[in-house]
Amino acid sequence: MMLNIEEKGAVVLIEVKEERLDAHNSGELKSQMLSLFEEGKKDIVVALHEVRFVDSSGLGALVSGFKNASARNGNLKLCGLQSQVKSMFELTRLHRVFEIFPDTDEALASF
Amino acid sequence: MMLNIEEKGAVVLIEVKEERLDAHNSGELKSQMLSLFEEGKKDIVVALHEVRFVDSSGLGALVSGFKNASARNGNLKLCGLQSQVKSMFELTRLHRVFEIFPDTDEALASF
Amino acid sequence: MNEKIEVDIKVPNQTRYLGLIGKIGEDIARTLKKYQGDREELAYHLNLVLTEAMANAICHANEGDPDKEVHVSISFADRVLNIKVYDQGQGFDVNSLPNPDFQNLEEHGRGIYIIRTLMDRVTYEKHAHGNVLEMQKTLN
Amino acid sequence: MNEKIEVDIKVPNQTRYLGLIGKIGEDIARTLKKYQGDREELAYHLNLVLTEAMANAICHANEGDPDKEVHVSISFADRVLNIKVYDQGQGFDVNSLPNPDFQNLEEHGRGIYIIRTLMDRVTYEKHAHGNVLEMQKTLN
Ligand SMILES: Nc1ncnc2c1ncn2[C@@H]1O[C@H](COP(=O)(O)OP(=O)(O)O)[C@@H](O)[C@H]1O
Ligand SMILES: Nc1ncnc2c1ncn2[C@@H]1O[C@H](COP(=O)(O)OP(=O)(O)O)[C@@H](O)[C@H]1O
Repeated sequence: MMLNIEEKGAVVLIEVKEERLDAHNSGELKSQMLSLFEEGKKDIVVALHEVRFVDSSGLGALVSGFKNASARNGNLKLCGLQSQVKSMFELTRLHRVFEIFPDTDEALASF
Repeated sequence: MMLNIEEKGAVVLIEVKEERLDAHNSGELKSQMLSLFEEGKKDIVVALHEVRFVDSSGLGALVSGFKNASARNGNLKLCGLQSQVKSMFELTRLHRVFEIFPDTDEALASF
Repeated sequence: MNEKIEVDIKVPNQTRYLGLIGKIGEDIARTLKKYQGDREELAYHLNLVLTEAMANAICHANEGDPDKEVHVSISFADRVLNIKVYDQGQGFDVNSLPNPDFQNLEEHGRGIYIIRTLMDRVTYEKHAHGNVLEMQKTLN
Repeated sequence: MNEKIEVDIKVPNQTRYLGLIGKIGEDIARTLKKYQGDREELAYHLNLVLTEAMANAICHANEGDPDKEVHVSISFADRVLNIKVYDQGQGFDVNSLPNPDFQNLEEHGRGIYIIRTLMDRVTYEKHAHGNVLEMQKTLN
């Protein structure tokens, strides 16, 4: 799976460089986030600009990251959702859970 | 079929606004060119920038236009071929027949 | 005239092939004649229900055994789209699944809910060497 | 492990569906494991041979009758890709077709030449209610 992981001060930016975030690769995103938490990170921005398609297991990986961040008094925020990806969050009511920003900069600045 | 047809002085520019030029739509391109010839036009540039795929019947339509233009002492030139489309002309040796330009402006200026 | 399309697909029991099946669903959505709705939305939805159903077959039924096979059939006739996903597992009771718990954040359990929300009719039944999840939707 | 894929497609006998069949060929090319060559080139080539063979079935064999059906099967096993396109026509002798005349510009007659150039083995034979064009290629 293609991920760009970069520290932006105390926040970690994860850019998902895949067209699909699905049961084939979501496990990898989840375990990447787990190792960041183990390293002591607690604030994450996941940038989804290139993601055209998310399934329920992709959402599950993001939920996993969100719960882990919250448990550490951190946060996981999202940015760059294409409109159909955004609809997935609405369909599963997860748009009420995540803070969602249009751009990476806004998401990073919000911490 | 989506075609932009525009007169550029004595030359007619046909922009093919389709991803595929195949047996489904090549007949339409051919008959559009035929009506231009009937109106007295003889010099045509076909711009293929948006065309990702051409089959043998798409090539056939262009050959038809080329032959009609030549018969009227005119010419049919091409521009904007994506690399895989260009390979189709090489495979069928039609790259020796058509004058092929990278850009529309160069193709138009060559008349 | 009645538009009839049938696509029958067999691939190894691996998540690697989810994208292929999903794309074929999208290609069908973009090809159908006279669909009144938003084609790109339909393309996403077919991609999604195919991906969800096939991921379930791989992960819950065929338990990741890479030598098993997943069989998916997509048919369209009389404006009804019918998708069947066959698995070789023990089966489960689709009707006793609760809706996802929207209050407590769970990582799993949204797949069948999504399928039910997007399709008109969903059944899961025994079949020759396993089970078949069948999903129908009328497309006007 | 042996990668096995089978896709079987039936669509109305109309050129409108050429794009669907071609795209499915592209999707398969992009999915195959461990292909050493240029995947995007392979995608174009599969799209092309499928389009050429199916256009021939529609235009020469089924003669544009929109109520007929075209049947295409694509299978991949032991690294051999096998494509079959069934028609319901009178048939023709694929082996007596001349190569295109590269000196005299013809509008037609490049389809089978293209298929032959891109595939390893091409046969055309009688089959139940018509004929089948079969094309094979080893993909390493
Ligand atoms: N094909 C199947 N075979 C066996 N059990 C299944 C199958 N599909 C779904 N299930 C069961 O239904 C549950 C809910 O499935 P789903 O809503 O897709 O969520 P998830 O797959 O994330 O758990 C699964 O956890 C599994 O127990
Ligand atoms: N499925 C088919 N049934 C009958 N005749 C066919 C079939 N496919 C090809 N042919 C014959 O072979 C000829 C050459 O086909 P092809 O090389 O594809 O060029 P084109 O289709 O442009 O004529 C066709 O003109 C036709 O006479």
